[in-house]
Amino acid sequence: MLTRTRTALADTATLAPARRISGAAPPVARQQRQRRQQRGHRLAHAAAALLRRPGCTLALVFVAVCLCGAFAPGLFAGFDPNATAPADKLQPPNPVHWFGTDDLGRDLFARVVHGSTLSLRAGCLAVGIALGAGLGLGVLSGFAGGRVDALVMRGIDVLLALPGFLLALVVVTAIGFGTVPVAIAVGIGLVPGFARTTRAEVLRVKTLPYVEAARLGGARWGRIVLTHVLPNAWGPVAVLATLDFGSAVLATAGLGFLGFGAAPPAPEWGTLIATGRRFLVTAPWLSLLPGLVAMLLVFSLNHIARTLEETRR
Amino acid sequence: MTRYVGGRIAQALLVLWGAYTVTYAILYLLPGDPLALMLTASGVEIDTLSPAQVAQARAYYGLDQGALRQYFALLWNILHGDLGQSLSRNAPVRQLLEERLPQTLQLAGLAVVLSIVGGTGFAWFTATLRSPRVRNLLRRAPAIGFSIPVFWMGLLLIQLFAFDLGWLPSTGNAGWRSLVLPAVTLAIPSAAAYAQVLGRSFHDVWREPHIATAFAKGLTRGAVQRRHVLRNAALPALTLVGLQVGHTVSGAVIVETVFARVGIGRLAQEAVLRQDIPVVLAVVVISAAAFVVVNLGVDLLYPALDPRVAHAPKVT
Amino acid sequence: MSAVPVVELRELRLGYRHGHDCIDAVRGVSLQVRRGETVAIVGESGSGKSTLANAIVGLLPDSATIAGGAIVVEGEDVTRASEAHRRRLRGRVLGFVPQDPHVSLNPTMRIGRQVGEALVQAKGGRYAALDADVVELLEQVGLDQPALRAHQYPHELSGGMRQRVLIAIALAGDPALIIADEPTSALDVTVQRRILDHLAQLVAQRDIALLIITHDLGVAADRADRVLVMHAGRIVEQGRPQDILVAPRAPCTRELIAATASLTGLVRLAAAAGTNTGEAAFAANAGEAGFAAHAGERASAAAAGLDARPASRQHELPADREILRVERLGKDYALRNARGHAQSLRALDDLSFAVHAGQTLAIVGESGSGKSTALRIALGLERPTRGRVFFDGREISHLSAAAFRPLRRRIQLVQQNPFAALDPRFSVRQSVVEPLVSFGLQRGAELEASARRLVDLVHLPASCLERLPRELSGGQRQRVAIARALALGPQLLFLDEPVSALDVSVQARILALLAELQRELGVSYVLVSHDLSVVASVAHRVLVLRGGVTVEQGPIGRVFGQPASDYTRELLAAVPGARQAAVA
Amino acid sequence: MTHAPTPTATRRLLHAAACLLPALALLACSRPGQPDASTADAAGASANTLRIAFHADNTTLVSLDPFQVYWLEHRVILRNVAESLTDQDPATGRVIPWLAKRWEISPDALRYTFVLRDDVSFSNGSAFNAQAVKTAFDADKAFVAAVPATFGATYLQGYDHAEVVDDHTVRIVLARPNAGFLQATSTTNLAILAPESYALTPQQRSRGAIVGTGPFTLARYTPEVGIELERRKGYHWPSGAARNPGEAWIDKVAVSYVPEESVRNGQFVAGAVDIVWPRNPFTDLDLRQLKGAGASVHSRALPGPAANLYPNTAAGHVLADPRVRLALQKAIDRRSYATTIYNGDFPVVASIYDSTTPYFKSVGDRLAYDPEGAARLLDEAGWKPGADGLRHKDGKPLVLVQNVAAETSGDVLVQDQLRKLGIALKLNILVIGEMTAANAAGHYDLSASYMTRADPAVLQTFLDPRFTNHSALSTNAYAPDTLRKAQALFDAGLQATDAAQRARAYGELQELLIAQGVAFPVYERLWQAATAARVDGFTWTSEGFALFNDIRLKS
Repeated sequence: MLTRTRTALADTATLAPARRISGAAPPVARQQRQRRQQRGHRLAHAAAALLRRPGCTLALVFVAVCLCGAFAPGLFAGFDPNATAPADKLQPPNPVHWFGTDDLGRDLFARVVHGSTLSLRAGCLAVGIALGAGLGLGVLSGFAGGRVDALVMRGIDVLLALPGFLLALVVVTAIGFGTVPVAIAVGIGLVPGFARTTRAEVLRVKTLPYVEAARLGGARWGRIVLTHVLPNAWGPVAVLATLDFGSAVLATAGLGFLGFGAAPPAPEWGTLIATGRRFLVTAPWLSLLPGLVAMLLVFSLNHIARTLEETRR
Repeated sequence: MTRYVGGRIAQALLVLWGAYTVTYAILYLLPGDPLALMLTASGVEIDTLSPAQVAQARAYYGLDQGALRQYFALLWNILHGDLGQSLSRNAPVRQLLEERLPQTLQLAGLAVVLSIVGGTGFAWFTATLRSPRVRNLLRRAPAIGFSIPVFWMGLLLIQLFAFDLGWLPSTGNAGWRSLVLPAVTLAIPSAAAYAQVLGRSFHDVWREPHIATAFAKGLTRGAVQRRHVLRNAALPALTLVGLQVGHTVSGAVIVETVFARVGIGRLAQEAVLRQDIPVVLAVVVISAAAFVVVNLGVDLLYPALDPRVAHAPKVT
Repeated sequence: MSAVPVVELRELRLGYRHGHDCIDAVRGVSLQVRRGETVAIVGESGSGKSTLANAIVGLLPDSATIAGGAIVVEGEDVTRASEAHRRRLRGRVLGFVPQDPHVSLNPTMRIGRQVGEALVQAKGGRYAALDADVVELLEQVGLDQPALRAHQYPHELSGGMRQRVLIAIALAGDPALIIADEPTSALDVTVQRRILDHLAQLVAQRDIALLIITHDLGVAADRADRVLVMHAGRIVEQGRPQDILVAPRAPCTRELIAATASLTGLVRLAAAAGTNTGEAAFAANAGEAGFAAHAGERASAAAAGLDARPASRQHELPADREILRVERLGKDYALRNARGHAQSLRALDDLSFAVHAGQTLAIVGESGSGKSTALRIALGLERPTRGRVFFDGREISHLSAAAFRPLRRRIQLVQQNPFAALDPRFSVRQSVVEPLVSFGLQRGAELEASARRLVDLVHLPASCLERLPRELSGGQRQRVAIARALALGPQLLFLDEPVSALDVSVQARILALLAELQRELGVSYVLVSHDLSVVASVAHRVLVLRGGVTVEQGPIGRVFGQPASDYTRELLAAVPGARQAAVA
Repeated sequence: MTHAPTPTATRRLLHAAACLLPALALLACSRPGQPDASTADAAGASANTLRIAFHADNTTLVSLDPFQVYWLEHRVILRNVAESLTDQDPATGRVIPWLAKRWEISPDALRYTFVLRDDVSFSNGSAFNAQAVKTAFDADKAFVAAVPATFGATYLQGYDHAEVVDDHTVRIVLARPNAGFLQATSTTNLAILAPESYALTPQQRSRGAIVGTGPFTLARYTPEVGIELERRKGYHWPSGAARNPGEAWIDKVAVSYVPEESVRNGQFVAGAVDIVWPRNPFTDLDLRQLKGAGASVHSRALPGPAANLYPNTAAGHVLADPRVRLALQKAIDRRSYATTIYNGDFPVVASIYDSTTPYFKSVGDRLAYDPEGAARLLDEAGWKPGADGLRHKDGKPLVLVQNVAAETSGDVLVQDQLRKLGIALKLNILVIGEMTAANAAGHYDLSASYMTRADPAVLQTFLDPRFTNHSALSTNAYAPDTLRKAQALFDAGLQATDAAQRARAYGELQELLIAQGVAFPVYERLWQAATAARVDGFTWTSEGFALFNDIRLKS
């Protein structure tokens, strides 16, 4: 009886016990199709959940418009953002110039739309940097634990202790003005947030039973990180990325406001608000409209992030 | 308990020293020679001076030591309270800070109080609301708070309250009336953050099983909120207080520029432009110290609020 | 029995609103509970019993609406009463004991204040003797050193003690009726028995009505004067426990009884013990009772066709080859208490046992007995402080992780909580074949075939290969976990409380599957559990563990037939339903 | 915990929220209604206090030590606290007596003997005599030795020592001739402080520890916040340029720094400020707002070079080619600049100097806007227009680099004007330290600089390599032969004894520098102040400052 169990064990992998399986193994192609169908169904369901909420769709539409404006400004703005027309300077918003004109007669709406290219690119770059560094540090300290974890965490505390904006000022003056240096400076400021969120998620997922089961199933740590830990940890990180994209746009505008933005005549949002503030009493739309657009974009991003977080929880 | 406190203090000092080193490293990397800057400050280009004159001027401003020696010299002085001489302001950094720190402390202090009161009040009001629809609507309101660019908010408030309504002065340092608008501007993003975190933790704590036990005792909704929900919900918000210190200092840089208030925020911004290393270093070290102290306070306060954390013996 | 019932439900209909559609949880329930009477409502999860309890106390969530019928408390219709009116009833007339003691107390508030709060609410205001009353109440519910306990925080008390505090809170307002929702399901069996005894005694003293909500028919039968069985929102049967047990009318009641293996298996056990025919009788009968025919699952049809008596459970136990031997195992944990000086907690002391090929050893013990620690040491997840572990003759206790890796193909684990054992983002197919992929044994079509074979081995339809864990039931998920554990064809399988998180009916089918796999594949099991009924239906040998020390060990028939130690006897006695059956 | 609340409550809340939002937005864009109540209250005790709002304090060199200060706003204050040996007639530019009644200059222009007034005293009571003057000049010389780069050094060019002839006669001896020295003695930089002030450290003097003989004493100086002056009793020795012979009519002067234009104008409209005196001229919107509040606007071009751009003609740079320089001269539309950036009646710059500089000669015809001429010159120079709207030569686009500290509307307008002709002006924003380093290393094509002094010789201090130790700006601005001709004309102007000779020399100099494209004037540096209706007697001094003791505040 003993030998029978040994052999039964050894070749179960290949033996197709006649009793249970009916017919030859179905073609792999049908399997693939079924799998895609399943995934498609699930995505559609998730998207429907998101779109059912009115606020969220409005926010999604606004962000989409801004993104289009950023990548194809020509579509929205008829005027050349840098063409000065001293004759019709400082006109209030009117049907021709939707946002009015600035002190050199340039069309403010065109400048805001072209400005969105700079702001969104800065936002993407900043979040990219923060995501890369933060994720790396988070996974390292989450998995390494012990002394490495303490060291990384103290490093993160140092970055948090430094006033983010002042740090950005110092970095920008170190590597020069313009959107890319500003994005790098802002990105550095966002790293602690990502590192801490990722570390918390890694610590949470690392102790879950299915990771222990995978470990017992012979998976090496590398494979566990890629297949189990990161896919399950991306939820809160994605929410934070959306939020931080908004704060990156604001920080870039802040630096632009203080005069560290892109080289003239680039219409960066912070610079627009800064140059407009001289005319706050006489031509308030110069400062207030670009600020309003920035706020709406960041608020929409926040709204989407919160809804994303709710549907995941 | 003392071992825990001692450990935390040691870590705090380590973080403070780290902040000092990182700032000095970045500041030292700034291209452009501070002396050239100093000479332009007094209206003459560096290239018009003979080498002897240049060396003489460099010694006058204390820039002749090597970077590393200057690092330890500055560190040694800071430990002794001497923050060095401002390169561009003809005054010891200590005196500059003593002049300006009260302004910023007033501003930051009022802003922190406003943000905590505002944030908690809003979250509390939203939590006690009965109808779920209105509650959902208001739960998103804090997000507006931190979507608004701080400088834009400042300009909007000046336009509204200083020019249109004329209730408050738009700039200046005189008296509490000039403090109101800047403090509100600085407080809005922090208040929004508190409101959001507190709102979410209220929402979570309301669904905890022990709340059902409290209701089963026959308590009113308000009593449950006060005695059970608030304390448990306050814990996540407490850690946020520590983080907000950094934001307050950063915010001060912008708010002091918009409202033309003389404070260490604006001092730091101009010092960065002037590459006035001692001043920037002093401001960063002070704000890092504030961050470290506040966080230490939060760390030590946490066990008092949450008994579970009171260094219970952990099974290794 | 007073004239007016404390609580009366008349054709009560309740529903939950999700967006537009409304799911009705209770479809027309009528019942009465009078003072001094103990009534039990039994039903599986989702039968609406908890909704009913919450409706009576008025703790329904916002999304719930009362569709029809009436709730009458002490003769007064409160269905549409104002919140203020309902609130005055809570605590004074209706006491409520919540489900899980571990999370039902405010973690940041001292015990004394939480009980005092209930007293203040009932008495209408603070009064001088408040603290004395709190201590007195804590003593009544059976807490030792009540004065000290009053100053402690919930996390400093054991589960049992916290349940007693909740009972004290319910009793504070001297209510007419106490509703206990699954009062002890989260506790160990022995603790459960002591608490229910105490509760019954208090209820009798104060002539209070008691309404117990439970999923365990045994508990209901033991404690209640009247039992109501609920299924899908309706009361399908009600009556005295003995009538229902002996002659169940409703089909789902019969299924509930059959599924409660503890009830039938141990009924025979007690009888055998009574007549002293010893282990042989037990071995013969227990196996058969465990797998009575069940409706539904394809597996059970296969099981019916099975030889009722598992081959390997013949009378004489063959002296088989030892697959696993553990010698004088010990484990100490060094920990630092509040004042900082070192202390060591002895989790395991001098544990020795052996597992024979193709057989099942069960390790039984209550929480804190060290059974999980033993399992983790045998699996190589933790190092023992003393003692050695041999697998197939080779010592494995001090192997490095890398050295242990090849052995993973021969030793595997099935975890306790099916809801967390599978990666939520992996499809069933990916989860099942992951061990094969991790060792790089198979790829492509061969891997595909293995997936289908393993899924079929655990009687799951091939169609569920593409489904995600959240789309499966608890039982199905545990089957996937078992399939994964068998992917590498292990010789030894550790089962850590394999069925404790499942419904009673589902438990039986999983145990049947495990037994069938053992017969078919000859794989040995080490089962760790606190539930004697589960052990009785699967194990060949059993080891009783208490506080890290081996109380008793031997073939199941002897240990359960003639328990050598008092502790084992106490464990056996504490199993719900055993006492009632003895009386019947 | 029970059924949902009544629908009406929710609807009422939503309605309230709905109408709040538009109200907020409306308010944000509404016209300015009531005034802005500023910190200093409008009426009451400060009726006889003159309140001035400047644009900002100097954060680079925080100082009120007359010898070091170059910041215009501070020189206005110092003019009324510390006085100089001589003064300058604002109309003619002639040097007139002040603390020195009369003076003789030796034929070799090396010895200047001043006869001092004997009725003057410092505000701390100590006597004003020859010894005090010698102490002042020697202290200034010592400071230049310590800090060679200080601003006052240019005025003290050539000073050797001073001799006390008698109690009220002092002789100043120069080591080498300096035609501008007499005019220098009229500036605030060579003002005479009490000996006690020179006993203090330069840092203390910078913080405001200065005692002068002026009509006001410095009561308090809080950097970046404000300055307060108080009337000095018994003052009766003003210069010839002043109208009020005796004590000032106003009690106090309160200066505040308000960087925000909109806020500063708002404070003026609210009556919280008497004089709004920004560094940049008013735009027509500002003028409309201020005049609407009853302001009278005073403007005066600041003597010295106009707001010019100086080229880098070194080899390898685009502007080495004279044709490109001339094309650039024609490509800038100075009239559009004046009317767009500032206001309708803003003067158009007509030479390298501002119109108020002594010996100014208009060369406006060479500065006329002539885009076609510029295009023709560029074509001749080989810069052909390319597809991207820019001109190219041997594959390289025509790019001019200008390092700037911050973006200004004026720079951007010029940038766009040049873009219309295919020239790309790259405005490179740099930190000031970096900008100085970049300019010193010659990494620029155009560089802006200016200085204020009511003497044409001021141009030498940054355009004549001999005076500027070969600073990059001075050497790069000239083609070799133009440099020789210019230096000859500079020397002629410096050593000429009579006015006609100086006028001819500086006239030719201006023609040469504009014709050769050594400087590209952009706009006349006008300094404008708006005074409230109650302010009477505001007049400009030669250097563009104001005498506070001539001002009277109507009640």
